[in-house]
Amino acid sequence: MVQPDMLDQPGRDGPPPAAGAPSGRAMRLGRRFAGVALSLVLTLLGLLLVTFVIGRIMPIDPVLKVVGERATQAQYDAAYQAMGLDKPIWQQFLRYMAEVLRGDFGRSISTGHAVAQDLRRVFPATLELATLGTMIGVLVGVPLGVVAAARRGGWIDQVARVVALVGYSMPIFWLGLMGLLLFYGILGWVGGPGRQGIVYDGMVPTVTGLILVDSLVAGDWAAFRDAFSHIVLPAGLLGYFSLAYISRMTRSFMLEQLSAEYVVTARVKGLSERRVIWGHAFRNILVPLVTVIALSFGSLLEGSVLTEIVFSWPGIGQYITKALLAGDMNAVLGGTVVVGTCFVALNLLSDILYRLLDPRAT
Amino acid sequence: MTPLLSVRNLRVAFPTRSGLFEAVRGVSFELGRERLGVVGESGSGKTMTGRAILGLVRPPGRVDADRMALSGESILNLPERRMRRLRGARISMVMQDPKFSLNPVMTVGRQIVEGYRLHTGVSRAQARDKALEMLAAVQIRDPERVFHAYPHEVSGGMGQRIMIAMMLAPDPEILIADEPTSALDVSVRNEVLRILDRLVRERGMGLIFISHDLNLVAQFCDRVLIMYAGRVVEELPARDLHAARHPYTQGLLNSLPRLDRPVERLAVLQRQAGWRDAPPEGAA
Amino acid sequence: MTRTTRAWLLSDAPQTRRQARLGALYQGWLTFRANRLAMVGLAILVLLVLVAGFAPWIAPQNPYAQNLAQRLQPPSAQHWLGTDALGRDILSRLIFGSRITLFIVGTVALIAPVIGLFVGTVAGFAGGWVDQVLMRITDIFLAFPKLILALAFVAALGPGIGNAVLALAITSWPPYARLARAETLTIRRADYIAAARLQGAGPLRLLIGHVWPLCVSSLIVRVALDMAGIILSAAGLGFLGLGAQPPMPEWGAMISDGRSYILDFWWVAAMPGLAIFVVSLAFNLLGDGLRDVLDPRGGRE
Amino acid sequence: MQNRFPLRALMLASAVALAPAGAAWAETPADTLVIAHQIDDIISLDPGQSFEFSGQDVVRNLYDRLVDIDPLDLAAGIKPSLAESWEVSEDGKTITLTMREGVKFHSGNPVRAEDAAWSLQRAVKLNKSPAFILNQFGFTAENVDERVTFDGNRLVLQLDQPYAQSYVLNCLASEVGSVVDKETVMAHAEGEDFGNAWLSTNDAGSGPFTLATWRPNEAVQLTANPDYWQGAPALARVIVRHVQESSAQRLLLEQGDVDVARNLTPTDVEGIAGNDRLKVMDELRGRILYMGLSQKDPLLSRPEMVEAMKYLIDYAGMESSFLKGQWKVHQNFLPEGYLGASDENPWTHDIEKARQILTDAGITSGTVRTIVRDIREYVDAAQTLQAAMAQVGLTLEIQQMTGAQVLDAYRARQVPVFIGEWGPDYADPHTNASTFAHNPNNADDAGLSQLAWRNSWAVPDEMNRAVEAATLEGDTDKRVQMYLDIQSQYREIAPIIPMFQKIEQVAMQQNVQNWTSGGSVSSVLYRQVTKE
Repeated sequence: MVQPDMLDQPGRDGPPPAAGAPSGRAMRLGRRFAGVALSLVLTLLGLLLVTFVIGRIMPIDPVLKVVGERATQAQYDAAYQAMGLDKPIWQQFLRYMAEVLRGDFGRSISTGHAVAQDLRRVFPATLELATLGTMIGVLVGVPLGVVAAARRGGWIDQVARVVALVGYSMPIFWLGLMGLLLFYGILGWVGGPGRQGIVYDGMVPTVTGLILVDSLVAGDWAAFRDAFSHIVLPAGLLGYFSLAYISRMTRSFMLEQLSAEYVVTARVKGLSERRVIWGHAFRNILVPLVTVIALSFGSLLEGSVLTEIVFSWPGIGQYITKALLAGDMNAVLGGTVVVGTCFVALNLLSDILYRLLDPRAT
Repeated sequence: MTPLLSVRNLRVAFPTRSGLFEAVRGVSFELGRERLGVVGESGSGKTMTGRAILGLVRPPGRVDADRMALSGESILNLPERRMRRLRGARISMVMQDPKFSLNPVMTVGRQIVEGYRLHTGVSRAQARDKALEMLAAVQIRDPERVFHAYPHEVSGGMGQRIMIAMMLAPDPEILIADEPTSALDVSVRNEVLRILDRLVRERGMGLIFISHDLNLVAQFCDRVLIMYAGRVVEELPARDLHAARHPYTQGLLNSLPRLDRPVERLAVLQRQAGWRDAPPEGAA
Repeated sequence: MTRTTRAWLLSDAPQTRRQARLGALYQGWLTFRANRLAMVGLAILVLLVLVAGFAPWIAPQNPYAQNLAQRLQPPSAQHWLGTDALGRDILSRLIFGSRITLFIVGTVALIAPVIGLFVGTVAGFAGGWVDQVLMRITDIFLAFPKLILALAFVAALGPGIGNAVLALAITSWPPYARLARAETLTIRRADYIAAARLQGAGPLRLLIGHVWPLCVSSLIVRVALDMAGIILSAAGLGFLGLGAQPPMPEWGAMISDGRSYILDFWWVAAMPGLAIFVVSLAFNLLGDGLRDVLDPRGGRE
Repeated sequence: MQNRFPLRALMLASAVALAPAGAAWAETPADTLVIAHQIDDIISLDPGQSFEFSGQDVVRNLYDRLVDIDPLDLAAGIKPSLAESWEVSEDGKTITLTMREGVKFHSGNPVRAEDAAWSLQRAVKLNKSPAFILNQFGFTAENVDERVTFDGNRLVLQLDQPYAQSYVLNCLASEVGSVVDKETVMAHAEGEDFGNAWLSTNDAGSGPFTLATWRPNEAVQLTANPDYWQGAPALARVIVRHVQESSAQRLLLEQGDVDVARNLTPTDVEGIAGNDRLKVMDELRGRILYMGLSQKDPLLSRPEMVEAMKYLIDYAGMESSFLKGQWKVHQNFLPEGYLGASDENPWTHDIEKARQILTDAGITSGTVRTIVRDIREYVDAAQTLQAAMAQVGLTLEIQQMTGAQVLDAYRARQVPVFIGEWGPDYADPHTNASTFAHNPNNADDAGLSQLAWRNSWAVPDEMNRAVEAATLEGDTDKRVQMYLDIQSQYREIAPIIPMFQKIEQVAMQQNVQNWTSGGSVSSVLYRQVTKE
């Protein structure tokens, strides 16, 4: 990350380059982003192609799902042709691409709905869960990691280590069921499986698909409280897992920075330890930290299938898994495109944040 | 007159798996308004001596001394809160490489202002004026611009001058310069040294100049301490360096190439285990 | 170990390369040993290997012997950890299951990092379009929902523990490739690589002789930390019915079996859950300790 | 099982310490029935397409059929519904149904004979899964317009054979016989799909409920039709929520967040036994758990092997353990509750007898493979069999796969030992006879879908003919005897071994009354359910 010194001409001062060549920087940025965009498009295309090929070589027959177990061979053949499966793969792929470009993901054979419609329903469910989970992971994990690094070897560090390792090592479905039993079944502190209580089902008009947001938009506090009581347990669980990861990474980044010379400089200046850690060292880990958070958020956006099953959460993980097991490739492709796009968008976002947060980036 | 800094029998030790590692083992010296050179190989304890004075030895390292006083006031193992008030305000330090010792994600200006405001409590605008004044004082021609620049946008020489400006802004009494020029290009070294020298003289400060470069120290300092294995093996005025008596100092001198006295082969520095324990010569 | 050997190992002026290398290893071991948690992890794993090795002699009962009349028995003197839905002894199943766990962990640990190392170092070392192509492929795999990819592979290859492990390996290499590439990029311009190149070493030789050994340590750390995740992923596949085939006592499948009884017969799922937890924890503790030894960025002050 | 560790008690104790307030018991709204159920199998709510258990549960409540079966009063047999009356011509080939007057669809359109005729024509032309039920009477896409006609308020069906009246009406009582609103559906038709895409997610019926929402894998909501011709349903809303896990369903039920839980495992049913706010209703369903032995397999095709397998299955052991309360031993292909079902269960778990049979035949070792769907009961059954076979020197290799994959292999006749369920398609015995005991062409390329064909079993001509003849027998008593005979012979020779019949254990709050899951012949009915 060491940049060539622009001013390394001995004994002479010159203007710092940032102010000196704005148009050059803009152009570089522009070109760089074009490059990033291109590679993103390529990644997505590749993703689609791989998914498509997987779908075609997989020994799950989508036709059966359509025609059912009792179908005669004639019915089967008719459906096979109607689905275009008799054409060569590359033709099928081109046809599919053309439809996707028109915004048409086709119809899911495992739900009978348009894939786009399904995704508008299941993705917000996952997004809501993943966002809240990541928020918990960041709000708890980052301070925990920073403090653990600052007090390396101290009891907070040990506790943080154990908390994180337990988080890494717990089977999520076990923890989920136990949490449900305790907090819902026995204590009654939280809502049960599902996104909403039955009474509130369909009561809040859908705007974003995020029930927490929608109920606020509608000004329905009761619905908000209900939705919150349902999401808090699964989100807490996912939050715990991302906390484990984020706190470990934060600690490792902080340790690296705390041994840097500029930290000594800051101490020499007489700054308080808090200021040294948060004002100096922490600002330097923001870039890798953002990347880590983005990665962890991205993995939650894939949808945690097991959490979704345990909590009857109608999210994208369950949707794609179910579709895959039924050979419902339109749904799998659509879901993969959404997840892949998120991943790619998060990549792009962390790239942009990197440029904003690190003055050394060009 | 009380010396600015008085250190007696300073010891710094770190517990390691193979026992206690003593980085500094009974260093004593006094510093007035002068330029004191501390010379030694790497690992001789000179850097640790500087950090111990600033109270920057992190646990599990331990600092111990018979006496460590700043203008007569003991500063040995002060509580962190009180030590922070001294640091930067009365004792300061310039380190080796500005590339690492300046925070890469903060503008130069903010870094200077931060320390200055902390100790003086002046307004933002006043601190800014002071920072610009200091930047000018270290002969930066366009202080306004550099004020807003990030460390990676300035050269090494300029970086070190910024470091000096930053450290001198709150007017400390003592400056510890830990190898301040060894990471710099030879061509800018002298300039940085000149600036440092001038500022220290003008302000009547005490300077502890830590270096491995005997010649440089000889030219630049008033007095020299030679350290080996955590001890001061010899102390003498810089102009008498050529007359050093301790074999280690002589060895150091002989292993330097000299234009006026070329030799076929440079002498290899010989070390003797006995030096580790011998009391420092010249120490009364 | 005698005093002199110790001194020889700890000498700060090693006389031979071998002494230097062994000394470094010993230093590492000392650092590692000082980490009490890491030692606990190591001890657990050694125990796991022993249990797996001597399973038939340790297991109190036949792990496959059913007894429908004795199903869902709580832990007792006869069945220390209780019995499952078909009346099989859970402890014996766990003991035999340790072999499968070791198999999963061992296979994935052998395959994924090696693929990653190869892809990453070649990409980083070759640069240019090779780098571009390999990294795009890596990105595609990274962007793919992991469980979905594993599911697809298992579906394509057919269910079974071998295929499940293979699928896990195939889906978990991209992070290693990223890591190896990053390491390679920092090593690539190092002076000693230039020196080796000047001595006439070809690219393959540079890669194998100079780049790989330097990437390995950080990969090992990463693998140890990932092992827990791999056990849990395998368990997840088992949970979805795509892992080990019955009646194999694979721990994940055992949890999956037990989940229908979780409210009344908690031990059926809890015991294998505990086993997975302990072993995962052991790997994590070990990985943490290894990081302190091998990875300078972990921050040794 | 009495001395099991009191985990819940422990957790409860710690919970009480944590929260003195304790948990409040929720209650669902009085006018709403809330059901926890696995409904992720629904792929369409179009009666011309829907063929999944949960889909039919919905369709049955949205639509009316021409004739109907009341699961709460099975003895009454076929009852009039949208058709007030019907008569059969002398030659038995023409059935004329007279439509009820004054019934309206949810859209407000009147229900006409034209709608009824169009509904049947549509189902045949759509040619989706359930079309075969109508195809049995000789209706094809080409001729259905002539064979199914209407005249005023009368619907005329012209059959290709003089089928038993009960057979035809039983088929019309199934979901594919639902009468849909022609005008409404045609308004949403796209191309040649007869409105299938639209009707998959919407309703155009005249039934007691209208569809409020269907969110796949999430929930189905039904709203009562206040103008229903047989009287408005007792409850205003029915919400079926998809809950995958039995434990989650149980927790919801125990907390009072749902009224009914339909997929509790035997242990969870046992677990709520002591809860006096809840009750469990057992209802015999039509599904049969059976084992098919492929006659392609050299070992399984030996009659002694088939015979021995019948004694290796631990019927009683399974019935009293992991199938407890939810499956009962039933060794005939016609489920109890069907016309002509036999209740003879001659086989028991008898390892020695099996060993004897095998030894006499010289079989002392061998390996066979089973591909089994990843459903707990099937896998456990397979493992139990595996253990029993091991005792007589036989090895059973178990391969666990997803439903789609197993079905794929089964259809390709590649499953040596199949363990799975069969659910009847309509309320007539022919539904099972035609698949278990009928195989007109045992060639690999015949492309049939019968279970007998899938197990490569060449059904003897005699049995094929008996099955066909039973559909034409007008005298019900004689028909019963014919089926009893077929089943008796089937037990002797068939390599397909029916083992258990499903009992649905529905757990519900005490105040839920008049629940029915549809018995062995039908689907769930919500109209008469009340909450007190």
